[in-house]
Amino acid sequence: MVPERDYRTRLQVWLPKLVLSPSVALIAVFVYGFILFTVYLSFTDSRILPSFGLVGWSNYEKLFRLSHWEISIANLGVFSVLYIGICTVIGLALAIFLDQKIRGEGVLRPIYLYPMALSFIVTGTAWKWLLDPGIGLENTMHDWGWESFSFNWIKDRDYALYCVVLAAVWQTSGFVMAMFLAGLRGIDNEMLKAAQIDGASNFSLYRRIVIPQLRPAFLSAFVILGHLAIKSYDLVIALTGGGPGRATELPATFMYSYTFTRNQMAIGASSAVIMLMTIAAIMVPYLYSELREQKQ
Amino acid sequence: MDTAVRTGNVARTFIYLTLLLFALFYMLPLFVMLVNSVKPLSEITGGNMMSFPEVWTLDPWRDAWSKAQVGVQATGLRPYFWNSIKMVVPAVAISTVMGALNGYVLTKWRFRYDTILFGFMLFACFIPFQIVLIPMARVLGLAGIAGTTSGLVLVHVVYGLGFTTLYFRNYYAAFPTELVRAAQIDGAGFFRIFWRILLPSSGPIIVVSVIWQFTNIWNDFLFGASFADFDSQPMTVALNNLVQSSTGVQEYNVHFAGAIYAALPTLLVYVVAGRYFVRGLMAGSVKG
Amino acid sequence: MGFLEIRNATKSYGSVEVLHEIDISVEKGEFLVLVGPSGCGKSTLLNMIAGLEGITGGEISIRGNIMNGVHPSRRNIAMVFQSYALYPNMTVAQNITFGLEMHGVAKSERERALRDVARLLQIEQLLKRKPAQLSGGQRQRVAMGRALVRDPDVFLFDEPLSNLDAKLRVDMRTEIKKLHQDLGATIVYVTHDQIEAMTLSTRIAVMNAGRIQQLGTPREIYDTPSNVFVATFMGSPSMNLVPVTVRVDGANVIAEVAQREGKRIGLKFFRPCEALRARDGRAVTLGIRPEALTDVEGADQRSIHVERMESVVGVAEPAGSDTFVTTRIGGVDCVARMRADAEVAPGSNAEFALNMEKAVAFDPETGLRIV
Amino acid sequence: MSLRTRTAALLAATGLSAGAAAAGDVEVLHWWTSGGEAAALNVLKQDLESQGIGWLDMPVAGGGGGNAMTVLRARVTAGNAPTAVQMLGFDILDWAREGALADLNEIAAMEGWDDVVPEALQAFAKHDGKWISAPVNVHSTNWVWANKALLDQNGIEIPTTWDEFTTAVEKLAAAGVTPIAHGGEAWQEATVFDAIAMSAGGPDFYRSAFIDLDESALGSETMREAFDRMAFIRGHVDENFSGRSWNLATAMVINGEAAFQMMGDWAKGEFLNAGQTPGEEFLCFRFPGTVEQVTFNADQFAMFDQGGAVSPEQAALASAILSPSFQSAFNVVKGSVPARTDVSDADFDACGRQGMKDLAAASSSGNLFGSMAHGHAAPASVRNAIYDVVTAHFNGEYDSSTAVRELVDAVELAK
Repeated sequence: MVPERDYRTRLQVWLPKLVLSPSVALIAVFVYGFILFTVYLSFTDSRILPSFGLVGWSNYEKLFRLSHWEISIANLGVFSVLYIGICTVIGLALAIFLDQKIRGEGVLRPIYLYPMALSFIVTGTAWKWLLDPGIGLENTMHDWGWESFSFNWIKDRDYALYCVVLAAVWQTSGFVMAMFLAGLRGIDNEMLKAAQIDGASNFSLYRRIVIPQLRPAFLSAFVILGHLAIKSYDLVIALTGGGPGRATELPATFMYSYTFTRNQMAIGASSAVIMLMTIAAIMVPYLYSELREQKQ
Repeated sequence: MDTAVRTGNVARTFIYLTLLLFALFYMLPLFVMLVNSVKPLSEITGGNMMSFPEVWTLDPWRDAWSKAQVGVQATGLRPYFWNSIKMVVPAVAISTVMGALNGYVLTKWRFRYDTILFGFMLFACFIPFQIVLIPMARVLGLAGIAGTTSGLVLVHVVYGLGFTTLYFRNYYAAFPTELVRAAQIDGAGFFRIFWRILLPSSGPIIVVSVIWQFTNIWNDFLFGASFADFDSQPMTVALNNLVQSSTGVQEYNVHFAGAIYAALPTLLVYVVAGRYFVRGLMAGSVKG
Repeated sequence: MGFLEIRNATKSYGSVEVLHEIDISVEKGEFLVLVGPSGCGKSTLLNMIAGLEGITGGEISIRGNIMNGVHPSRRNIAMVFQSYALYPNMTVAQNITFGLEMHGVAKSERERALRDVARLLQIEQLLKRKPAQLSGGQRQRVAMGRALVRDPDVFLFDEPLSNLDAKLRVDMRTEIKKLHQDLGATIVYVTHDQIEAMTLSTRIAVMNAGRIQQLGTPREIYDTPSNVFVATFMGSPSMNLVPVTVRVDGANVIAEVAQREGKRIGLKFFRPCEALRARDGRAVTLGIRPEALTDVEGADQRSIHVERMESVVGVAEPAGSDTFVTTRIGGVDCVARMRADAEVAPGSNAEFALNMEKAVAFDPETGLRIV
Repeated sequence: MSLRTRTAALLAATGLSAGAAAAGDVEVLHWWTSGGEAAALNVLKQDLESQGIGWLDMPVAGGGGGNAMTVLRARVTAGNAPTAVQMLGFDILDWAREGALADLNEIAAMEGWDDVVPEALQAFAKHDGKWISAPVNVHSTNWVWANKALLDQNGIEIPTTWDEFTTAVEKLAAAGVTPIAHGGEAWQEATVFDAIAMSAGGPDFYRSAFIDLDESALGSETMREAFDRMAFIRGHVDENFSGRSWNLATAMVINGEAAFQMMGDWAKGEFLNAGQTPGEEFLCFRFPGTVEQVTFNADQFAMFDQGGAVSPEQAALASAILSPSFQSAFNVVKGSVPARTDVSDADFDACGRQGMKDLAAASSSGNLFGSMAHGHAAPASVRNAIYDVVTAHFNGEYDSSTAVRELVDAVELAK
């Protein structure tokens, strides 16, 4: 005796995929479709608008002959190493400190976090002021009687990039702190007690026991910071506009300016393709290892 | 939660000092904005950036809200504020709901290649927005929603999906699958299980998702400027118009007041929901 | 045809078959326990009965209706999970009646059913609480209540007691048994605990590596395990397995055990059957339960066939009611179960009584029981 | 060729007529959001409204119109182009080449634009013999603004040659005055460079280097001289110049913190706002060595094709923009001069009158050139390539010889 076809079971089998499919379709078109479109553009002679005459690799050849692009890449190297490094160190230190049963944690935490809530369109002017030697910190210190205080990095070709790093760290280090804090709170307290009974000092306790266990938080932080570094655009525009000279150009500002202000859309597209490849080179191995691990 | 680590008095003093120092560092730009938004312009151009006003005034705040010149007419930021709200609320709601459903499917209704599919969706988080501008404009045009709030909502939903799916997937991965099975035996279907069983327990991760999406969408300038019409321009575009005007006297106090207006909703969200944020991160995004 | 019938059921994940041709027939009112080590496929089989996992081959029927592809909620089953799977956002009452609500049972009806079940399980005072406010035992009761209220054809239990502490586990075990006796329900119960299996079941299916090793009453399983796996898995401490050589001695068949310094002891088999005779001169594995190896005074007085032997006492572990003693027989460590006041000193020679009536023999190559 | 038609087909297919503005309205994309400019634009708005045409305002400020151009790109691609867009120089021609702009010939012929708009300006307002945009104003960029009191104190006359200028600057520096106020942004440096190249090599050199993009002119000894002069300027600005916006540099001249600023005529508005009068507190004069030349840029409103014919609203807007009354009213506020040469100078101040006179003279003597720095000499790609080199040199990255080499290379890559 075979029961009638159970439509409900069949529906339940298809429903999950049905629910997922709009998202997958949207992402397929709006992310991957557009990436393909960009790759295609990078082989065309597009200038002010997309056009479809193929020109082979010449845009890439031009791109790598531009000293502007070289500077952007070199800047990105310095910027991302410093930005990721400093954010991680500050984030971790603040998280560890905040995890010591600090009075007023509830007040401090939102103070550390709030910069993430603001865009540089909002804080750009304030940052410009702070960094400007004529109005900002330097001037304030002089007013307060510290005449020899000097902070004019933003005006200096060799140091302006560090100002960009400073503002970027200001914006995200609190968020990194939150991730590490979440990781710390997830560690088994009994293990810490055991380590202390074993005679570990606080320093070695953190170095040998705690920090190694924060690996997932480290990975998440690296990925988030890494892609933020590559995408960094608005803070450069807000702080320096790429200057002094071209000292703070980054690939994202390069791409925008070639695509939209210089009417060389095809070269902009080829720089975008290089950026995407860089992001993929960071992300794909990470995603692969993470997802594999979860699957076991 | 109680920590097993013990620290001495010297160390604690050092810790408190460091924490306070950093709090000052983080507060500095906001302080500059606040203090200068309540000064008359003359005090700003002549005086110290850090000093408190000699004459307190709320005029800049009033001007920024309803009188400042952001276009041909001196409307202030008020109309744009509502444009932003009209865009942000549906975009956050839709992307959160879709992310939640995606996370639910990817963890509780697993199928072949689901992990690969998730990786595929996750990559959406990392695309630089500048490159999608032109093709997106074309698609919006073809769909007939160019220059409308619905178009903006669509754009923000699409590029938020990767993040919301990530958050909910990680959160639901830790949610006991047995509950879903029990509910299945009890006779609840796909949506009923989601609605009655998972959703009521999703508070912390909803907070994370909403905070994340709200701040990102509210703060977006590029999409707002490119895909909005005269009647749907969001707050950030208006603020940019206010601050970036290149000629004439720069009314810095009005600029700062305007900037704080633009920051207020996101600040509010962070301060109100901030303590659930770490909890939500704990539950979701950073577990291995 | 049985009330719950599993015919030739197989389960594969991709190309890997994890369950091989399972055949079980359960009668109405039976209490079947699926027992086995973790990874043996017992939970998978239970999920297949529930409909939570698909069936790759064969069929499963309940009350004569084939259930392949039928949604779990339409099989008229109820399930109690290891973690109890109580919905954290609902009160106890809501948890219990959720299934009825999903099946469109009227509110008044639901409330009546809730009252009955709450009274039966004595959880009336807990109905307004949330699961987080309950103790482990209380949660267990609520989980059972959720199953009972549905009045299903078959109850499925997935290791329901493994999250409880030892004492509570014993209490709940008794209660489940009592419920079964009172309600006469048909139950399929998964556990890895052989004592639970023995105490609760009317029949046991011992599983290993995706196959049923033996299906039978607890007594059959315990006394005549069909192979070495069942013999060692069921019973605690587990059965002693001693390598012996068969020697036919006229009407008798003797198991020859090698002791120290080349000394050999002969133990007479209780049932000198043909299968043993055919193995004259070959090695077999002798299976002796600890309670069949005792001090002489403690030997089963009703047994008509007790052999005596001397051996050196290794370790003595007093366990209150008994004392467990290890000794070396045939080159392997064996556990003997002695009376609590048996006088044994480690290192000394002691006399052991071996109840050959309860001894079994296995083929050392195939592991299958000979007698 | 074929791809151009294909792009045009794409634009046509996206249905440019599907603009959001309802009939009877004009949607105007512009970046004039500051008080004075917006107020001036409001004149235009009211003019149109009196004709029953609504004005839908779409301001996008920032980046000297850069943000607005990005928005325009998205809007056009979406098939949702604004009716009128504020634009500069080569951008207009680029869009015309894409076939996106409406033909204004009818109204132009009716109102006789050909006769009143200077030829050099028409080059940017017409494409293939068709009027495609309505010029609002002409800015001239080779001005120097000076603090009169500082010059008087140091006994300095208005310099008319480069040598006189260097002498004056060094005199000021010796007196402890910051000689030159400068804002360190690429376009500001390029604005200075425009004037210096003109003064170093004369109009022919300027044309062959920046308009014809002739390689030998770009790589010439004269160009090296121009970079050397830039280095001289760099040596006489204060240390805080980098990233400063132009109006803050102007404020330095107003407040007597610096003596000179090289900037276009829009700087005048700042002086006027500060209550100063030309000839009394401040002076305006052509960059030394370019007294007869005018380099210009012109703001225009390009009309986007709304499906074939130009709409009556667009015609009305164009007509209103070119009306003498608006031209006068707007330019008095903005500091620029009218885009047509027949406007009365009655409402203008001394600097404005001089500007109008200079423009007319330069136009008739062939000395009116599009400004490279403001996108009226070469397309955006080339302009920005030149920016890169000029700003890198100004900030000490290159010496003058390297800069010349890089300039040739950069222009070649951007062509």
